[in-house]
Amino acid sequence: MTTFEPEIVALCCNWCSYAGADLAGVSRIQYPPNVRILRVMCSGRVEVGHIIRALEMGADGVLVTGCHPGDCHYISGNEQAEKAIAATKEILTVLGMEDRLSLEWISAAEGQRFGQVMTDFVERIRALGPNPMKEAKVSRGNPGDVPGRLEDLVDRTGVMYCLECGKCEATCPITRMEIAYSPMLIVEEALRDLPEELEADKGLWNCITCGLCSHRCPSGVDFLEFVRQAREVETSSCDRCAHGGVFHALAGIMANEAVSQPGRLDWVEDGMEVAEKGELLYFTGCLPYFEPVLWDVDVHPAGALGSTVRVMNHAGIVPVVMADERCCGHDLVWSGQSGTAFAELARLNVEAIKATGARRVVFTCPEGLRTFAKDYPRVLGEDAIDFELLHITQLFAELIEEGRLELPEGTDEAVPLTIQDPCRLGRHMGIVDAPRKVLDSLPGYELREMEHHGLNAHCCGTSSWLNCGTFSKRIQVERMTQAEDAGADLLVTACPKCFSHFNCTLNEPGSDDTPPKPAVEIVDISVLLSKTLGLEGGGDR
Amino acid sequence: MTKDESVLIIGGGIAGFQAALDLAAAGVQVHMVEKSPSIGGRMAQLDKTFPTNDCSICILAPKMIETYGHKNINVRTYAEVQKVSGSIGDFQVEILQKARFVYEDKCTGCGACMEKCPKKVSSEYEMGLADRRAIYFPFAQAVPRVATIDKDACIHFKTGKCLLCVKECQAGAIDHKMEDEVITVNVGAIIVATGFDVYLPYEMEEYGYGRYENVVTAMEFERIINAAGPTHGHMQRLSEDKGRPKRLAFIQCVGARDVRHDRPYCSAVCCMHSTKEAMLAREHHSDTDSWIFYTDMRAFGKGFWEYIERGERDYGINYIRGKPGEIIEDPETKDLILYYTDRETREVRALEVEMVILATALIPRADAPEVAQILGIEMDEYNFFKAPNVMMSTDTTREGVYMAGYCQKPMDIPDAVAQGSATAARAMEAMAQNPKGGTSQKEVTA
Amino acid sequence: MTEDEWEPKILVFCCNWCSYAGADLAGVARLQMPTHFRVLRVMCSGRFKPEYAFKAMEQGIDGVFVLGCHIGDCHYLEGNHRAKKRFEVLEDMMVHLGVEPGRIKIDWVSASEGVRFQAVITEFVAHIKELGPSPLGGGR
Amino acid sequence: MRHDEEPRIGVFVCHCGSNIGGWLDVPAVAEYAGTLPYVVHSEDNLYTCAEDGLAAIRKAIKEQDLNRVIVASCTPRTHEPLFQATCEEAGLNRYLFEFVNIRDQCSWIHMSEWDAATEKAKELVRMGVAKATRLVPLDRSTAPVELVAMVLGGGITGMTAARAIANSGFEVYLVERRSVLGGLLNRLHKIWPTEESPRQLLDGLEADLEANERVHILTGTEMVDLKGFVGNFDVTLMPVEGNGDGLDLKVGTIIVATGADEMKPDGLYGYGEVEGVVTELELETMLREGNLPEIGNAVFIQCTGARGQRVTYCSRVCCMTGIKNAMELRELYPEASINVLYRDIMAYGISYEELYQRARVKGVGFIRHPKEEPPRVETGPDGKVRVTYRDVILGRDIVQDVDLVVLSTPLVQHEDAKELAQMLRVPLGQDRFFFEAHVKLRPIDFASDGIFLAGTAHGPKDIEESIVQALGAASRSLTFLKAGQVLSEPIVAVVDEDSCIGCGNCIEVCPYGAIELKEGGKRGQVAEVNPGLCKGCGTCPGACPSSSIQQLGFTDEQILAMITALANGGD
Repeated sequence: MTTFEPEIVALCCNWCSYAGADLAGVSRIQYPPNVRILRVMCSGRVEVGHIIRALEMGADGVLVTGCHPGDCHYISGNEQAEKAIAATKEILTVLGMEDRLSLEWISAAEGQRFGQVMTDFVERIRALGPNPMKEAKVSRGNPGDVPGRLEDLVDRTGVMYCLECGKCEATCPITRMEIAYSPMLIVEEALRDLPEELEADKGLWNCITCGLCSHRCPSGVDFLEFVRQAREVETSSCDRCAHGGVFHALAGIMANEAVSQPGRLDWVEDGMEVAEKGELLYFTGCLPYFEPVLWDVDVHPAGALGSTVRVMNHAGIVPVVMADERCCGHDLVWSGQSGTAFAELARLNVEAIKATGARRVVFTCPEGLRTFAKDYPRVLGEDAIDFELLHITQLFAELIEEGRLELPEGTDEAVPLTIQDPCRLGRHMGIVDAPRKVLDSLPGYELREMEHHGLNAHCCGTSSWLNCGTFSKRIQVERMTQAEDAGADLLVTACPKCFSHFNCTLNEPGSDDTPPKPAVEIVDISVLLSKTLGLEGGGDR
Repeated sequence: MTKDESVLIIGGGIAGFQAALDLAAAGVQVHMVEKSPSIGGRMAQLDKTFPTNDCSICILAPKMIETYGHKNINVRTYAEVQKVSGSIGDFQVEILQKARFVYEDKCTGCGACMEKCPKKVSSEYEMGLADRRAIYFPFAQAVPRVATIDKDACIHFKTGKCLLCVKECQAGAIDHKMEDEVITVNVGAIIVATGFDVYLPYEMEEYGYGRYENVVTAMEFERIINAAGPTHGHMQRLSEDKGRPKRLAFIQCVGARDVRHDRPYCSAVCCMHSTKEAMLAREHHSDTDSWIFYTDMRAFGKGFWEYIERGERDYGINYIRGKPGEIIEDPETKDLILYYTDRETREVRALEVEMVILATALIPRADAPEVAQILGIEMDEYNFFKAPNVMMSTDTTREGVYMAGYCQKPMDIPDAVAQGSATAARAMEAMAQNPKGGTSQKEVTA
Repeated sequence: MTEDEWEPKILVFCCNWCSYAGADLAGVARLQMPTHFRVLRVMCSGRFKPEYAFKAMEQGIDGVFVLGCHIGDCHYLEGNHRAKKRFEVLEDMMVHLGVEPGRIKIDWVSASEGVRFQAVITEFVAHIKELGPSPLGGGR
Repeated sequence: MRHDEEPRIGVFVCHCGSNIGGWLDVPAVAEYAGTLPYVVHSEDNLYTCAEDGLAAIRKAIKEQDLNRVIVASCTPRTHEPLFQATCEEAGLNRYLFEFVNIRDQCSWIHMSEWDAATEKAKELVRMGVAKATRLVPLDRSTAPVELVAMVLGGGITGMTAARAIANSGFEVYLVERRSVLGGLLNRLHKIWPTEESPRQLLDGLEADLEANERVHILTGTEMVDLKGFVGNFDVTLMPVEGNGDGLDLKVGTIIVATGADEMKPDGLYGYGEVEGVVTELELETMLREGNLPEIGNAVFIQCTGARGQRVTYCSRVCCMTGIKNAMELRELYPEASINVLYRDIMAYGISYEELYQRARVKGVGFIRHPKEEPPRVETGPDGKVRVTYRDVILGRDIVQDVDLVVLSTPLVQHEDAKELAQMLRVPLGQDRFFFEAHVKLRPIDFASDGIFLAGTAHGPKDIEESIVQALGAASRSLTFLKAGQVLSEPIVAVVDEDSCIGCGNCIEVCPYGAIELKEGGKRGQVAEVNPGLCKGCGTCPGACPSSSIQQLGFTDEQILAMITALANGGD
């Protein structure tokens, strides 16, 4: 048996701890050679994503060091670092890896302390044993099974049918904000066989794959497949990922069978009834990871988890929830990073579901639903999914129709609300009626449709954690303004991503010059239903 | 020349007229069967025709009257073919003469009955933009000018009461007890010329047809600018304001060249009719501006490209290559905002107009499958009647049955007229080669 | 009638097959032109007789224009040749009577020349306007 | 006879929807008509030509005892037969009808001059009334039709037309200038969409023609003279080469199917200057003969010379020709890059759109350029052709060195078409193609009876469309051949023997030899018109010094009455 030599990444701030490391060197202070120092100007620079990605890549431990509280060269960077590390710890707790991360304060004068901290951390990690990711057999990146020739891509996705009518350009919500992107242009680059231009074209990465252009394209060009595959041809990096690529890294981690998630079900509260086996399974997706990842934008979509279970319980359903549920892999699919990881995620999830005996799988997140319905069969075979897939709104609609949810009497004054059709639910899956059935049956509310709704809905502006930018924000503001124009007080979402992106924009601190935000409140459909049923205990969120 | 040559023509539109008049002039007996109460077909609904801007009804009406009045042509309106047996040279055809509840020989066409009729229904001829009564002429220039009672709408057939029309009719022409009749004719050849329907793009939500009042189809616009139309030729909007639209946008290929709606084909006439309509709008009011949004400007016929250039030069039509992504209505003004890409700057632009005219696909008649079944002929995947030999496009898959006009494939009026004549030639050839009752290729001398 | 109010009155003979058809085509094409002319349809420009011009002008018509098929295109083989020959004689006589050149004119417009019809008519009307009332008109 | 009675004229003024009524005051014209001498009835109608308008005419004739009818509406060229027939139905001789054109020649050409147009319409009606007052009833006569047809042009169109006529039981002469039948198809490689060789199509047709004894094929022959009218044409044919004997034929109808040529684009896109630049037909010849060079890449340039470059029109078939040949090259050289540079792809209808889609699937590239930025072609390095063109979507120029540039040029009328047109007395259009009687409703007729038009002589069209027109023209011919007789218009010349001086001037000017001198009259000789030969041009009255010869329907009296009405009425 070979001895385990941990690999440690130490992120050191320039002014205190990196100087401390130098001092340690000058002072010839000995510490284990397992540490690789990565200098940043301030510990505040360290993001959740950096740490998760380091662990995904097989680092056995990550040590973040900064100036002592009150000493930060940049006044309060280390306070930020403290929050980020706390959030990261939350994520790592779910993964059972919280001990592999540590935050320490080391001043420029503390050469001795630097050596000690390093030695202690190395030993601590040595005791923990190797990061299960070290032996990872799968990885995300450019998948081997996608031929790299644009010509093949053109053939596979039918883009040669493009007649250059320009309807896609005139339809695309991004083109309307930002001329840098044109669906027709990226198709032309592929048709003319110009891979370098396609790769360099920001458009390929700006596309939010909302599918509105495909929906309207008279030539039947499958832009969604084209963009998905073109991204896989063109890249394997995650440079353009939002939030430091943390979700993509998490997907990479979860693709490895050896990784378990001991904290996966920590969200289950007392009084909620869940099971390990049963007829109906609730696939929670990445919701348990949302809160810590989005700590910095003050967005809290995870309430949907509890609300969903409460409503199910209220209807007499005890859902299966899986402790070893994996990321669905959606974000890898749409960022050109399927690698071998995606197929593995699919396999693990489907096997785990089959082990529960579930015949119906319910999703809060339309991305998960779409991925199971359309992308798993691609990698697992057409018959791999032999259980029913449904969106939570479909289940709710069914329960309401069957009279299994008793809704209270309505009041005279109805609160006007409107619904955001998530692109993955509406155009990708063709589900537009279910959320409306739910909302129509809610007493005290009145549904007012936005101009763009159903299959013509505008997207929330970001997808696959890939293209957060100015146009995303503008799309979000415009979409919320449309809701306001429709006379709605509430904008109901049926997707945790839509919920997060809208709230993110609403929560931006901005400045005095920032135009006023649309006056709508974003509410998750499960939470709204749960509240209406009186199941939320009067608490916030 | 054999004196007993006769031909059945199904469809009383321009293609059918041409076939009928050629055959009749050549001494052939023609039975023309038209489903609706009047002959005339689609051309009777058009305002003008491209590329000459000839008035459509003006050039059509003489043909209608000549056809109806010709001694060798027996026109049956409000009738349908319901069974065909036999073979080339000797077909037996059963025609269902639907009861029109008005005697053709007694009705003077005075129209008094329809002034009194209390029941209003949407007029097919006016593309639903106006009402007609339960007893009606489909349009003012109808041939024959004989009233017809729409049984489905007539109050008497529902309640047994009313009969106001009977009271009003001085000619005593109305009889609610009339019954359908079946007539059998023998013919040597059959020509089918049943024309087309207009695709109504309700499902293409992005263009708001059916949702926005001022988004209309080209055929509706033809009626709106027609002097005999529902607005008496005043170009006006369908929204409550009834305002005169000064800015018009035309969108080409709506539901055509569109695989998403299973219609990849090009309707062949729309680039031209949109240009025509934009010209006519300018002629109605010289301060009208038009934009035509297209994919390929298909001005391929004789004098067509010159027509487009005239549209641009003399009528100030703005031709914009690019399909709008969507239309949004301003709920206050009922104006319409189109989003399209400007080809020069490659920016998405918004254009505000007061009316949008959709050049929607022209499609086979809804009852084409039934007609095909009755005639024993095949259709293509879109329900156009099929020519087994592409180089003989007037021939169907059944010997002795020929076809002309839009029921076969997209084409314009002159092509339909040429096909009308061509089917007449094929029918004459067929009858010469297969004299009635003959099974062999017997010679017929002139 | 004062000079200001004078509007010319012009008679145009058109042959049925070419120039009358060309005139129709101009109409169908909505080619706009002055209103001062009146078309008199004859089957062939060969039907035109010089007497008609005299008769017209003596009664106050200000200009006479004969339009036929282009030379070589005559539906009746050579009616337009005849017309042209007669016209040359007529022109000579008119000169003797003091009628300005161009007040009577012969030209050719084919069935496909709507634009040409518009052009020759517009030009002819303008020319007559320039010449003023016919000297044969007897002060109409 | 009723014409001897005092005229009772009815005037019907048509709004023609808004075609007339929108541009001048129709009710005012009708009211004015009512004030004219002998007018006892006047009314205005929305559409006088529609059934209700015609009913109004019939009713007025009966109730008002009209003996003259005037319709002021559109043009006699399309509507006169209709109104004449209506008068006949009501018991009035059809020649007691007079037409006044206030639409094509008034409302439509004076759209911004309401008052002047109204005034003009009134005057035109006044002239019409003046003539109508002097109308007399006339009778039509019939003449037999020579039961033989002649087809000029032995391409696919002419061959198809000839077969249809022969199959229907009539003799037909198929006259072709070249030594072989088949026309332009002889020069094609494959025809779409059957992808068969044009020979297959032609061979079947030729076999049918040769097997039919009613078909007389005259190749290497051309028409040198034509006389006569519908039903009785006298044709003189001569061999093109040598001094062989001519052939005189009598035929009843004629079909013009003389086809078209491919434009040679000298000076465009390096044609004739740069090696490796060819036309579509030249490429088809290379394909047919199998002597194409190795091709790594090629560019097709659509609309070469068309749509404003040399000719004004779109030639309808060149897009499909280019696409067909581009696909052929892709098939022969699967690795080759084949790009089609176009302005608009004219893939109209079903099968062409399908072909266009197929070409895209096969990997043919399509690059659109605006009219203002045509491609540039020059001699490139290594014996290649350098093509520079704009890709509007990429927004930049692309420079490509290619092995072959194929120019899609329009079909154009034959150089010598004018001669034929003059011989036939039929017009050519501005685009130099034969000009049909009516663009919409008479696409294969000429204004002259008995002569018909089919195929690319009428304008660019594909094989299938040419065949349709060929069959159509056959049908139009058959209307005369099967009827066996034609009705002749009675607007012929008549002689007043009392005043005829027998000078013979009329005989000299008559192009038809319809007038002869016979014994009689005051000078011993008088002119006599053979109404069967007279075609009604009215040239003879102009030559008559004693005004003794008149043209019925266009008498001096009638014409002078119109002139007087114009000059003196009203003001």
